[in-house]
Amino acid sequence: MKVSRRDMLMLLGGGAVGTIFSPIPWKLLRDSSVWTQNWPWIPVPKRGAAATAASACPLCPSACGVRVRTIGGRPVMVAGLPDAPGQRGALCAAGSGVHQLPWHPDRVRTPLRRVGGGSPGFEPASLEDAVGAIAAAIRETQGTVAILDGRPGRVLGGAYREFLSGRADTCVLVPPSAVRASMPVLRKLHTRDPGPLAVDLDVVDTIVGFSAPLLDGWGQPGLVQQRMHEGRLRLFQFEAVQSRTALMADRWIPITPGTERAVALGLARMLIRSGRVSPAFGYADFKAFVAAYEPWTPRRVFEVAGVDEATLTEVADALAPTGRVVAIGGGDPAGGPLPFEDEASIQVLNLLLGAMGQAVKAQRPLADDPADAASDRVATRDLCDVPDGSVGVLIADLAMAGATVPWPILARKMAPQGLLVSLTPVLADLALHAQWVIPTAPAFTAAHDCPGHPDLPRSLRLARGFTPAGDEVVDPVDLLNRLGTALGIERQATVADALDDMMALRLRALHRAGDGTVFVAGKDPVAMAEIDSPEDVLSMLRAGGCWRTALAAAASAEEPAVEAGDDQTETAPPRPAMPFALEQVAAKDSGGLVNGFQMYLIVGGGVERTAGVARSPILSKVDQESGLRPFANVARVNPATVASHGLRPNRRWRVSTPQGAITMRIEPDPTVPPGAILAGAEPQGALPWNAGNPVDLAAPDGKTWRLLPASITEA
Amino acid sequence: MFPWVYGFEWNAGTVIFLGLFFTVVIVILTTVTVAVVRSLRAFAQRKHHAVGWEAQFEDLGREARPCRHQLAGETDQRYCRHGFECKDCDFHRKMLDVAEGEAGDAPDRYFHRGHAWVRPETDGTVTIGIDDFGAKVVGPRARAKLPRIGRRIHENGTGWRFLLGDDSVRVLAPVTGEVVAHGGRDEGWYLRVKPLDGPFDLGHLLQGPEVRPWMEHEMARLLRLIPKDCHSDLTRDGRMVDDVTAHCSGLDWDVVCAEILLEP
Amino acid sequence: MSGPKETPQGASRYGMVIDLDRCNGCGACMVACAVENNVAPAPQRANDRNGITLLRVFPMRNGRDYPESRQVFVPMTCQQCDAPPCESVCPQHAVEFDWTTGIVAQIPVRCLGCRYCMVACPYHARAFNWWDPEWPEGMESTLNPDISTRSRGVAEKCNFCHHRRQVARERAAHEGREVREDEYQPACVEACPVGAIVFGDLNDPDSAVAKVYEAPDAFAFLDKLGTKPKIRYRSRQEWVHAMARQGVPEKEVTRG
Amino acid sequence: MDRSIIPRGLERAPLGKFLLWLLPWVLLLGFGLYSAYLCLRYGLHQTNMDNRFAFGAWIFLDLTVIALGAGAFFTGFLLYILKRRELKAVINSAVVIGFICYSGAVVVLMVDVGQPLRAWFTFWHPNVHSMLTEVTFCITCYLTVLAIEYLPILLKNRKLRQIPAFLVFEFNLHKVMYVLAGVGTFLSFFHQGSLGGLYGVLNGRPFVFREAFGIWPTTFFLFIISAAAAGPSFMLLTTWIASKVSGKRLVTHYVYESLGRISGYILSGYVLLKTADTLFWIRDTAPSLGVHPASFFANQPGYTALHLLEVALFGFLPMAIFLTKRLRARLGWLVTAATLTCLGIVVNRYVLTIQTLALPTLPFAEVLSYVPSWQETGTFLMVIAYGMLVYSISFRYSNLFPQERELRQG
Repeated sequence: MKVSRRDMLMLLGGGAVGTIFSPIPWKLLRDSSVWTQNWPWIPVPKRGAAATAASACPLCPSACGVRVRTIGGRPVMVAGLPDAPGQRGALCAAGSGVHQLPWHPDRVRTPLRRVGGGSPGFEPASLEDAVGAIAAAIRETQGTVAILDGRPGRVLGGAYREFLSGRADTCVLVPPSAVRASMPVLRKLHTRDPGPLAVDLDVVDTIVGFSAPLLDGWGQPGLVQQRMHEGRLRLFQFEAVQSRTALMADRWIPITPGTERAVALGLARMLIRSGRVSPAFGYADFKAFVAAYEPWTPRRVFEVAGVDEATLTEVADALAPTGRVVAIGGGDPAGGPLPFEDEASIQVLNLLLGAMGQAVKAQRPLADDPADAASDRVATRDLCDVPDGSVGVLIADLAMAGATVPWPILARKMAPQGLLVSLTPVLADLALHAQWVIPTAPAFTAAHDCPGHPDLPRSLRLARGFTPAGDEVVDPVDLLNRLGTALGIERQATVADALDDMMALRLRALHRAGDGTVFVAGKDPVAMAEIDSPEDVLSMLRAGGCWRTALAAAASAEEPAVEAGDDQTETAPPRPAMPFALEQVAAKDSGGLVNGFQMYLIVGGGVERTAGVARSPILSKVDQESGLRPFANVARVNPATVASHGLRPNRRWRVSTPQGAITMRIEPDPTVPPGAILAGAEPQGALPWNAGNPVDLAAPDGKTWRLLPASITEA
Repeated sequence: MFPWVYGFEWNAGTVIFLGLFFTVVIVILTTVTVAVVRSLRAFAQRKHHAVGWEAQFEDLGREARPCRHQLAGETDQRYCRHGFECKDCDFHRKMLDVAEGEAGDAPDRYFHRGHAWVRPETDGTVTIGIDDFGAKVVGPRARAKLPRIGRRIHENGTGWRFLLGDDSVRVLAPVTGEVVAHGGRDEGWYLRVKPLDGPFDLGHLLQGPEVRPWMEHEMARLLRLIPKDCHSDLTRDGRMVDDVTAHCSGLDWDVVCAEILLEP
Repeated sequence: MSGPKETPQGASRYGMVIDLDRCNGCGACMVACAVENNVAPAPQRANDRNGITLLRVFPMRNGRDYPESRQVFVPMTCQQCDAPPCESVCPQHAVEFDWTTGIVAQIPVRCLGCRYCMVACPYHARAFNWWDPEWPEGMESTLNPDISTRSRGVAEKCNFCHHRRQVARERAAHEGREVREDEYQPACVEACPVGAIVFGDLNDPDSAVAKVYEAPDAFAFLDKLGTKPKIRYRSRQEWVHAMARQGVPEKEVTRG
Repeated sequence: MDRSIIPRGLERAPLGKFLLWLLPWVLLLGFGLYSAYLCLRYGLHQTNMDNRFAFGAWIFLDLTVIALGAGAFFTGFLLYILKRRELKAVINSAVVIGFICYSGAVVVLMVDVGQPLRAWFTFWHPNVHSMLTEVTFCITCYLTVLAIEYLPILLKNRKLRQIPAFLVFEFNLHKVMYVLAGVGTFLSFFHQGSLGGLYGVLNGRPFVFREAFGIWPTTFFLFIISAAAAGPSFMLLTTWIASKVSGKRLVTHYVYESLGRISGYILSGYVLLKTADTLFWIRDTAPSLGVHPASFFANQPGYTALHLLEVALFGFLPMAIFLTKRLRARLGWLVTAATLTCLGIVVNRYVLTIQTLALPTLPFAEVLSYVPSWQETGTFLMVIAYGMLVYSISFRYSNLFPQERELRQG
């Protein structure tokens, strides 16, 4: 048979028509529809039995209670624990993603050794090599051997001290912002150290905030804001930037950047001159005290800080010295602490207002708490107070710090050939500068204790482990044990072999002391003294309970002032002399720009920025996909300044400070004072969007980085 | 889309919208189907050559299709609209009625307006060749590609093709029939064609007094295709040269042949 | 075609009231929303214009200069309109208005990604999956099994955590009772640390949301457009109301 | 050599020169295909569109080319339905341009949607209240019609016509073409209208929302009229450009004049209606949505004024030229006016697509701007390159302008 062209055409045409009426195209359509709805590379959520567990958020010292929804034991959601004391169910953005941290893209899976010179590179190494190298460095160093504990108060902190106690010239370092914030300065204002102090937010009815991030990182923001809404708390906020706290405050008084001290001194002078000083405030040499404050006239305050007399008077009038008023300085977890002089000036207000013993009370230390082990043998020091170039070996554990420590500050403390070891679950931030990186357990993998905020009444929660941490994680106690063996240090009896055992020890100590109350959601609080055994305490804490000391219950306005130590009670004795350094504080002028710099760089961003290395990538929803938080590489500038300096937003600009420069994008923001630049701090390299790190630019004093002189030029 | 698809709802909007849509789809499909069916039918009825010619006839310029009655001087300027099929033409029938009785002897040759001549032979076959004018336009350089013996040619379909280089042009077949013999260049390119059913109807071909005016008409058409400065080269000794296109530089064989041999 | 519709008279009509005087812009609702709804972390190039934020907190400023400048934070999500402009424009019924709850839902597996709904939405409350969703290795084990993940190329939006309602209803049905108000709360409401968001059934006069829905300081954004949003906002600050009534945008932002 | 497929009697440039002319367009097409591949393979983050600018350059391109391609439906309508015989001179070209515009738009739409494989869902689950459903159905049907209309032009090619089947099919198709022209007119009419309705129905976008007239907003009708006005102008312009590029006379001046006159008449109606519509919008529509119309112009006066420029510079001026007999006699004036008319369409579609999205609706949102990414631009250019290639090849191998041969001989 001969096939003609016509036959071919008929065949093709017939085939085309026939195909339409065959199942083939319809099947293809159906399959394509099913296929496009189930792309193989889009993950399908796993199913499993649903349950809810209570735990604690380990990210920052607020240690919020969390309710964790689990599916087949895997945590899928974290929310605030309702009715939790101090927090009232609130949880910040960073806490809402904490369960994702075990899968952080920068997770460290093996000990890493630094290689190469210039750009930081790491190679995997064995734990034995790490122990050997660190032990050798400890043996050979001429400098101090120190452990930087980002979250003091954990049992692990006790283990650190125990380890260091076997050797001369050692100390435990604490990061500047976490502890030096407020209360420690108040302690220094006393002739005799009254011991750890805490603010009792439950009795406070007025707060005078000096740039304190009360709703954004300090203490318990949820509690503060909810009490404000209930009308039980008034807030006066002196701050240069119209921050979250300033916006929500009953009264926001804008000040010139960096002039908190001037305002505090001016306010103090007003209180003194009008005689509205707490009777508990009794200095022998009151005249000298008054003289020191005399230069801070309203006129001078206005010149320095820009706060006029009427406003200052108004605030002063609102502050009756009832003892329920507290002045809080603190600092931004991202932007670091205020300078010491500012803190001192602010804390004097607390003395004048009679806050001591009422709004501010002493904490009761627990004698045999393993968290406090060897505290008499090993000094605990603020990182900034250590002499430059003195630290020979530094083991840094900043995973749960909830605050930023700029590398330049750490760098200047290290001896020239010093060894930095980083204990971290994630390779980011300071770990990038370390010689050795030891992988530790990320949040939600291992159970551990979560002590509360150091400026608030002592509390303790337990963070549970949900996801197996994996073999690659090194228990810090195990590392210390191996180091001890390598160094031939005799082990102390109190040091347990693992964190779990240490926690049991701690609970035993708490139970023995019988102090405080345990709160469990949905149940009546139980006094520790009424609980039968430490195991019961453990199970209550595991159920999401929170142990808290009984500060609030013991306090009342009529009580004598300072309660220091366990048994000594002072009934407002006249102080023998002016508190130390107050002359200098009062005499030193405030603020002022360095020559050549016409602007201020204000570093801030709140705790959500700094949870940093331990921050879930889902936080990118807030950081990257909304402009809610200041970025490291974005300079927020007042629109008037943008116009007057010709800062075109679509260009890149170079912000210079005495410490160095960084390239930034400009974003007009009317909440920033003219002449200032607001930028965020964020850990280096933790997440892909981190373009730079302005906290590399520590202030010239090497102690603060909240406010830097700056100038801006086109990049 | 259909009532059995999940989520379908009977409501006014859906009925109107989809009603319109399906109407449009049906109209489009019907239209295309009509065209396809008509084409298939044309093939089935072996009318495809006629249809093909009809399609091409539209594209011929008016000058290329003068009415035979105009050529015979019987009417004013008039153009053919029936694909030279005079039997379909009312005007032709009318003219025949007028001229009845004047019919003379059957002529020796008949001419198709595509320059093929037809000579009836005694055995009922016809011989088909290209006329002198056509041959001179095509020229001696061109080669003809004649159909094989036994193939059929169709009236107004392709009789045979002339090839020159890459170009080719076809000679319109004046009649339908089966090729029984053909002759090559030496014999002057001819086909012997046997009728298929019944004797040939040659009524659509030019004959007798129509031929000469038609030739003049064709000469005029040719001259319009040729640049003026070349006109004088076309004749030698009062006779047209053998290869027209070769005598004028820049003259396109393909274009000239196609115009004269009625291939659009 | 997209004219105002009848107010749904279904069994329930869920609505929300957000107190702008309380919101401090912490962003916890955004994170909780993303976690609950299996939204992937932002790809490296994502920004505030192309990211998937089913709920996004916008700062709204009074347009005055420091120190008179004031801002409130406006959590902006799908306003769950009773006359949703996005529903009628979707060419293939991928947007569904549930007459029994008043919830406007997006069916991602039916969406072909034409983005017409996003153009139609005056609240800019819809997001498009410009990227394939990608989780760091292992993190997919934290996905919520009550809601499926979406692929790239489809639009999505808030549906008041509708799956939570399903779960609560199943549980209640199992126990033979009605759903309690506190059992069905969207993730953002649950996450708000300052209790700025109130959510519930507007048809239930005893619900917390019904009590404040008609409060004198409550208002809806763009209510003149006839969209009838079921999310209302509250503020005691007069300038907030003025802005909401007739705000004039301030400036151009170039990003490309 | 390709002479054997070039229509007889038409003079075309040597093949080498032609290929050289095609080369840049082929390169551009290659670049465009690569851009489109990137978008399809990796997702639409390759573009600079975002959640606020959910429609970008591509939708602008679609709306524009479809309006300009209206020459196809409108010329067909005038020729087959209203029997304007002189337009036979451009009908083939009009069909090719229509086909290019519609197929180009469909190709870009397939890249534009996030899930092209689900495109048929619109047919499967159509929401008949959506303008986009109308658009989808019309564009699909009309593209089919255009493809069928394009077929005879292809089949009549010198080489293809030697196959009897093609010639016969072409003949029979041609016989029923008036039906397709009618259907095409209906579809294109609705398609233009529904593209206008696409924006006009958006009650969430006060800048474009228009009161409904029947079930369609006024933009529905304005789009049809503006496309009908621009179609002949674009035909005029493309014919003139083809004539300039090829160096041939393609149509008589009468055809140019006729196209211009038709454009002018329709344009005058459009200018009138558009003005009335704008005034009504300023007075009634916008205020009823709680927006003072001036607020749209408060931000960037220069930018938003384009909106008014469209009527004055690109509407009234070309209309005046087209309707002045003395100016119409000059090809230069006709081409100027046609260019202005086409630019008017571009501006109108730009205002509607890009400006609408740039303007925020929420009081705290910002006016945005948007610059297409190179992948987006590449895909955009792909359509232009594709159009140039198809038109160039069609022009070379098909008889797009039946008058060309006569004009050459005469």
